[in-house]
Amino acid sequence: LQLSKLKTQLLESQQTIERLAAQNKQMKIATSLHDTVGHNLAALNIQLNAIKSLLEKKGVLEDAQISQIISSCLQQTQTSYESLRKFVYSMKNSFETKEKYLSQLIENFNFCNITLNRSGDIENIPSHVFENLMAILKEALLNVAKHSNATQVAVSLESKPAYVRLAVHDNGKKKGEIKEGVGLMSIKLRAKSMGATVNIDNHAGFSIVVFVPLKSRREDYFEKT
Amino acid sequence: LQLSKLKTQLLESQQTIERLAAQNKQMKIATSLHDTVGHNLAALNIQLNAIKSLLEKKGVLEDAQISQIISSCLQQTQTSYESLRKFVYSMKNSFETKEKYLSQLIENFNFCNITLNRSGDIENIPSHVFENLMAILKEALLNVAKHSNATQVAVSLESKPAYVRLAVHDNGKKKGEIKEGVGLMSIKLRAKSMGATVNIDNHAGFSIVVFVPLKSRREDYFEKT
Amino acid sequence: MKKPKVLIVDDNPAVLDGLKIIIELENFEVVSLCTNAKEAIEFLKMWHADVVLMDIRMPVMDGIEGIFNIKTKFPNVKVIILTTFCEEDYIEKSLSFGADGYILKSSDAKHIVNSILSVLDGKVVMDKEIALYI
Ligand SMILES: Nc1ncnc2c1ncn2[C@@H]1O[C@H](COP(=O)(O)OP(=O)(O)OP(=O)(O)O)[C@@H](O)[C@H]1O
Ligand SMILES: Nc1ncnc2c1ncn2[C@@H]1O[C@H](COP(=O)(O)OP(=O)(O)OP(=O)(O)O)[C@@H](O)[C@H]1O
Ligand SMILES: [K+]
Ligand SMILES: [Mg+2]
Ligand SMILES: [Mg+2]
Ligand SMILES: [Mg+2]
Repeated sequence: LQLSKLKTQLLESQQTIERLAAQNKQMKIATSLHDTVGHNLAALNIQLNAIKSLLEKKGVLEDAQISQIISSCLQQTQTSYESLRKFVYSMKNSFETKEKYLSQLIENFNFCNITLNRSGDIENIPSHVFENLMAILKEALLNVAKHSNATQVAVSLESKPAYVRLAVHDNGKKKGEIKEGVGLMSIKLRAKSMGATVNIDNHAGFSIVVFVPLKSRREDYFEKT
Repeated sequence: LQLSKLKTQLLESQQTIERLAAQNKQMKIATSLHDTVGHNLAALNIQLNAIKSLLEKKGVLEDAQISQIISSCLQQTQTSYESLRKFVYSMKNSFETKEKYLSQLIENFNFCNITLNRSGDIENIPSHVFENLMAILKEALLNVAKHSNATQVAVSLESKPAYVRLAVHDNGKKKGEIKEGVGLMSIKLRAKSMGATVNIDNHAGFSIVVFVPLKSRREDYFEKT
Repeated sequence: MKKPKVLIVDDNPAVLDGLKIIIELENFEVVSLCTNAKEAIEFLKMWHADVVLMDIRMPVMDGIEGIFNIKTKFPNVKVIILTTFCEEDYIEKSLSFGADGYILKSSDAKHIVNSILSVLDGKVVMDKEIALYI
């Protein structure tokens, strides 16, 4: 039974990673479209203006048909450029961001007071790391609601070039032996899968700290370009 | 405890709906980009060809500068058109389809043999209905793995203009009283939220049938256009 | 030889104007410019055209319904469909209606003109790219 629960969790996280990766890919595609087509349209605009000047010099632009068709080309180029700009803008806004995901998770927790401390750019956290940390955070918050009598829980997420650190700390007063269930087990498994360390401590409230060293951020630079 | 599980489920399904809606919006944005910029570029191509023919007739195209600049405009237009075409294709391919989601869910079930029978166009199922049905299907399959000794489970999903019908039927031999837990409760709640009926029967194996009447498909037509 | 009569149907005036110039320079007669298929059918009820160059997506009556009507009412008129990409659904539907040609709007002037000559010659013209879509 525990195994089936774990399997379900892993399946779902796999789907989330794939989704985030797909979004990332879509954003890249949209950006590169903007770069190529936008660039071309700008060049086209300049060249059409050049043709216009050249033909004017030659007196050919007096031909109403030619003059009109060139104006129309310029018009089409401008409209296309404008549409493309609007497209990239609304595309960017429609994407799921890591920030949005995290805020929603925090907002939806209403067992007790919750504070969120972020530092660094959360969007820079590699997708698979982020997805694992969010699953860990969910499990930790579930435990707060289930096992603690806390009135306050503090979540902090630090994104640095060399590491990411997640800490969840509640001010509950129940201290007993920790009998590891599926929750803590899956937290440890996820951490292990990222080469991260986990510290669990119940001396002052209950705290879980996950530290994820990032060997190289090179993939991330690639992700961004 | 049961309540908190239900809350989590509802939160997750809310996120899925939002995600599907966001994808829908993105697809609309991409399509409208194609409609405006794609058609503009096609028109631009024809006009540039017209300019070229006109100037040729007038003998102006013998001017190397003019001839070269027009070729370059044509080139830019073609390249832009090609990029846009590729973009729309990869966009379409990268979207999560309902079909893909369902197949993955079925594929990942490996407690016993599973068959899937679909009829009608699954993509036409309204997003919120689809999302509810998938959550119901997950819960039903979890129960098969948890409670039945089935060797075979048959899933069928019928999408008709007037209704959607999901049936999950296993050939397990355990018959006892059904003590409703969170699983069946959430199935019933979800069905109720869609104005659907649920039939649960354990006389020959275990079967769950959800019938969702669709009052009007008008919203769907709007969704598509 | 009598100038072949061409009817151009497209909802985009820039396309209409551009095609008119290209086609007239090639010694065809452009008999009329229409902005949807319904106008084209009304025109054909009264006047003759040898070839109709027609867009797919247009308001009031689109190109698909247009070919169906033209081919049933005026079987001797050749119809060439001018398309942009992403209209494969439309193209698929229209194949059975007997259009004489499918060419991309991103073609060059020469190709458009050659296609008109080919269909007048009784040939069917289909751009490679379009064949690939479907
Ligand atoms: N925030 C917390 N405050 C107090 N005790 C906690 C807290 N989080 C976990 N614990 C203790 O640690 C134990 C193990 O937690 P774990 O999440 O692994 O299992 P569980 O929550 O009991 O069950 P499961 O997560 O499998 O549904 C809990 O049973 C509880 O005693
Ligand atoms: N496929 C099945 N085969 C045999 N019995 C089933 C099947 N599905 C459900 N049941 C019976 O119906 C009961 C209620 O199911 P329900 O999903 O509501 O709760 P649960 O699975 O026991 O617990 P929960 O879903 O809350 O984790 C089960 O305990 C089981 O006895
Ligand atoms: K078109
Ligand atoms: Mg737990
Ligand atoms: Mg259950
Ligand atoms: Mg059109």
